Amino acid sequence: MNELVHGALYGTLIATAILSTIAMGIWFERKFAGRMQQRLGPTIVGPAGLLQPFADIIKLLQKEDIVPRDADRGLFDLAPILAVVCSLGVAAVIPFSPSIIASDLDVGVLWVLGIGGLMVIPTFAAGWGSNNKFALLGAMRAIAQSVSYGVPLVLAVLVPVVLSGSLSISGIVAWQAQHHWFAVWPIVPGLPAFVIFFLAMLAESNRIPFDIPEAESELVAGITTEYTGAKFTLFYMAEYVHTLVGSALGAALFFGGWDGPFAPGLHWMVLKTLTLFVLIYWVRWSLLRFRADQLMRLCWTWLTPIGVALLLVSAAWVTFGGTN
Amino acid sequence: MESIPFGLAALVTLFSALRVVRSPNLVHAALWLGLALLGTAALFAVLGASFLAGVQVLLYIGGVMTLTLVGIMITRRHDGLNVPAESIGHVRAGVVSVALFAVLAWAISATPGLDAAPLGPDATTQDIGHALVGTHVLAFEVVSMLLLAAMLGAIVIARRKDPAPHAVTHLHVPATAVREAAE
Amino acid sequence: MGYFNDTAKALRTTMVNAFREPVTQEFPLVIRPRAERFRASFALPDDEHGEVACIGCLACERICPSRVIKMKSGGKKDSPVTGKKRAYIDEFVLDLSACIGCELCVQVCNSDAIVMVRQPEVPAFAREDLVLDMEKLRANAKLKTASWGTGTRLQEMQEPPKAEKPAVAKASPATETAPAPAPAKETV
Amino acid sequence: MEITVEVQSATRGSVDPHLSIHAYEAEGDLMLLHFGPQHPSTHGVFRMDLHLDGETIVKATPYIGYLHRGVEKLCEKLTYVQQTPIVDKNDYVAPMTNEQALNMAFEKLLNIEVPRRARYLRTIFAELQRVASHLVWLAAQSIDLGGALGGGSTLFLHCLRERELIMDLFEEVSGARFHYNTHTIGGNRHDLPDGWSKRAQAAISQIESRLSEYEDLSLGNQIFVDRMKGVGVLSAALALELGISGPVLRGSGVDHDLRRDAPYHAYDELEVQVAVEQGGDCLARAKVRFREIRESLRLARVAIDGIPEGPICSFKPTRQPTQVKLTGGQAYAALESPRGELGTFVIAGGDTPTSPYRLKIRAPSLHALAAIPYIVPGANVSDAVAILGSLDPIMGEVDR
Repeated sequence: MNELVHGALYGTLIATAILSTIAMGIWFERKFAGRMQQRLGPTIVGPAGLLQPFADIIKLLQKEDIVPRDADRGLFDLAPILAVVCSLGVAAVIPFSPSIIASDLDVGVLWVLGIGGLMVIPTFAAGWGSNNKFALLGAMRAIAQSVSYGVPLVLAVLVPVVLSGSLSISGIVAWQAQHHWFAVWPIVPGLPAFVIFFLAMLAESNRIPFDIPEAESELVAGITTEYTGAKFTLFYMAEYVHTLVGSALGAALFFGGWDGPFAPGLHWMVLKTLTLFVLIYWVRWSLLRFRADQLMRLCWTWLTPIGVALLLVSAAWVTFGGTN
Repeated sequence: MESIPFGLAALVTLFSALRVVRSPNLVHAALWLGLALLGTAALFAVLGASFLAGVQVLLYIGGVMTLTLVGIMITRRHDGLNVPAESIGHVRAGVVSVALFAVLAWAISATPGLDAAPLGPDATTQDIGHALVGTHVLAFEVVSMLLLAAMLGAIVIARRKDPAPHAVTHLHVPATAVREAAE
Repeated sequence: MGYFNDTAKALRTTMVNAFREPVTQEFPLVIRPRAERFRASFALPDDEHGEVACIGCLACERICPSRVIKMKSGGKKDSPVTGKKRAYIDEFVLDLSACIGCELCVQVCNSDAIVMVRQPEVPAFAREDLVLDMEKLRANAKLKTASWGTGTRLQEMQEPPKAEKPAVAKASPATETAPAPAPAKETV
Repeated sequence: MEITVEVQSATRGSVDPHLSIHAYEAEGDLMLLHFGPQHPSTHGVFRMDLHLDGETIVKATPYIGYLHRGVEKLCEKLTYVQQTPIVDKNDYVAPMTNEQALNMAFEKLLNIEVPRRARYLRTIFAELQRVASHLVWLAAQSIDLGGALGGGSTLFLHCLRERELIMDLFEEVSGARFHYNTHTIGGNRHDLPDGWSKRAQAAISQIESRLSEYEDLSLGNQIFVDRMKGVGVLSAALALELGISGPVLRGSGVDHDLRRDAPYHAYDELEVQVAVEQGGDCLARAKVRFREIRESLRLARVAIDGIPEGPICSFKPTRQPTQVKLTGGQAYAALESPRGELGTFVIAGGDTPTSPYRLKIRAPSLHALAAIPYIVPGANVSDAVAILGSLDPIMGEVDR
């Protein structure tokens, strides 16, 4: 019972922290993108446009909730909620400090991959339920992409699992705190594995250059074409949560999570997470988009074989005693 | 106390499994299947087999159900939402199901050693690992060879260049085609 | 590998731009300097005696490609200021909502009586608000900065060379008036 | 005028548009996707009906006319001097060249020689306008490839930032930022203000210095190249048959440019290096436009340095709508607009001597769009967007 209370308390705390971070993250992204495009970004609402995300949210919530006449009402309504649940659910097993973790699952890595894999369902439900051809094409792309990139994602995540010999994320972080960060040493399976993880994570969270399912220049808005108001807000939120949680996962698995000198663990974790978060948006506003078949080719001909090789290298590393 | 979550998970699983076979829409059936599988995973988790629960979600929902959805989408005509999935022979299917359940229930209850002490929740993952590369190493390796072969096949297919499409001279457009294009 | 190189290049480029000064301005709060010849709305300026300069010759009404000018000639009267006889207008209406801003009405005006101004009209809620009548047009002449172009100047600038007199393109007002940078803040 | 044709071997997207669809059942096999007229990347209001097999397009039917405003008919009612501001709105990305093409036809009809200074001004305006127009193409193309919420919009805004410099230059001359109405029969209406040449040179230098940044984000980027290479291959023979001109034609390997082959303005005094690329795919068209930006900047620079003194108009300035009266005759004049051969054919006479009997505008975008049924099938939806972007159609000009 004690565990349940702990989980509920920290779960609420972490979810609140994540949601408020993405509110500020949206402001930061808009400002950052503006500067990269030599624009000012938001300036009007609040000092330096700081209140812009809240204005956005209020505006979105005020909008009329339009449901297409021939939509599959159940799926259409379910999809945005599921999207937020799935993307927030991943955060449950991520340790933000040795003690700040909602549920220190023994098989945390499996939880992350499983719940992350569940994101297919809301995507499909939205694409199918909208009864819109653009949304349907988006859903088809999203599912193909999600299934494909699941493979390199699993392979990349297995590298720290093998190296540390633990399926629990806090166990992996603790191991790194004792020895070394996986992105730094052993450099050969570690750093490439992080790169593959990063790319697969971009693909799973539909960020440029892998935002094929949304692809607003081709599919209008992909799966979210028919969504308005609050439901659209939920999708929008889920995307950002997915990105932020993915960054946190990358920080925990490859960069030692809360491990770092001079400062409390939480600070380090937040710093590392936000660095990856910014990197994602930097990439997003700098690159163009792949085509669906190029995306698949990249996944199957490069990332997957390299992932298998990295897994073998890390197994060999462990077998021949490289870890100690 | 222990049985409340178990009962809930079992109820959800049963209900959604029923919906899988009774749903008139194939897409709904596939999504109910996802919920049934999730319920099964929850059952595993309640029983302390967290590794199995994780694998269940990862493989069956992330893999099998997704592929089912892909299958539906690329094989059926999707010009609307309704993908009919009418089931036939309700009575016969019901009889077979009940009979199967009876046989399974009898078989399980007749199996000796069910009242052994349950494993600790933390032990299972390690136990499975040891069992896989210890006792069952041959089966494990055979299966992994199979999966490796499947993956290599996928890579080979992905690497294959598009067959060169036949060159068509399209300088001459037949008049019928122009009419058709105009329509 | 090419992808990583090129991504690095793209990331560098965007970061370089992130540290440049933004080129955009907050439009309603800051108005960029507008060129000397910038043309937006219209005005009916007065002549040197303080009377409306328009003599109602209908040239602008006839040239307008979108026919947005409607005017009524007032006939010849004695001027109350100078006492001399001159022509007047009774009505002058310009429908800005259909105007294409081609400046032809300014071009054909021999008495420099219609000019364009450098501040646009404020956005309106109804089409009628964009119809400029005599009052608004004369008020514009006082409130807003006139654009460089007037009928005389525009016609002089493109006058072809006379056979006996060589071209005087250099002496045209276009080159006389240096395009002084307009004030950064203007009223809209 | 010599045209060299190198027939390309068709590699991709060469499925016959009108035959391939018969391989499918009428019902059920194909998905019909209405691509436009309300779609983010149809470059205006343009509609393609795409028949999809999965995501592969097996048939594409373009539909135009959503932006039809009856400009040609309007020109029959307006007098000659009133038409310049009307045609400004046709190709709304390159208004200068519209005015020039129209007035060139009238000058030919009236047999008027344009003064040398005006010809130089027109050359400078045309070249700067070409740069601005190609920048808009790059901006739109990158939005098509990269999305409005990504790297595409970064490149988009960078391009518009440099285009703004050119618009400022035009604003100083004509007073307007877009619909200039700065040309007239026999020459120009506005002379250059003081110090314009220096500011123009500075702007050109600035644009030149930023071109490498564009390349980092587009042509020098593997993703951009992957998206464009081998997509939408247009053979030289088909391009010629469809009457395609401009960068699209030159991207198919045909060395044809009116600036060099039929000089107008001051091009006979300038050495024009025509950019030709082989391949006929989107990448070749992109390369052509990139090279043309550099060449146009160079030409504008040379022309600005060589502006002669003199009058800017050889015809009497516009004082009344009826000052051109013609009872007969016809003329066709064409120039190389950023999109290809932009021509105006005018027949004088008819009911009123002050307005033409018939005026026909030959818009290059219309011909480029004619390639869509041939080069889009075989591609997928993402490619269709890239192909449409690389044809660079302006619907105002297509529908008129």
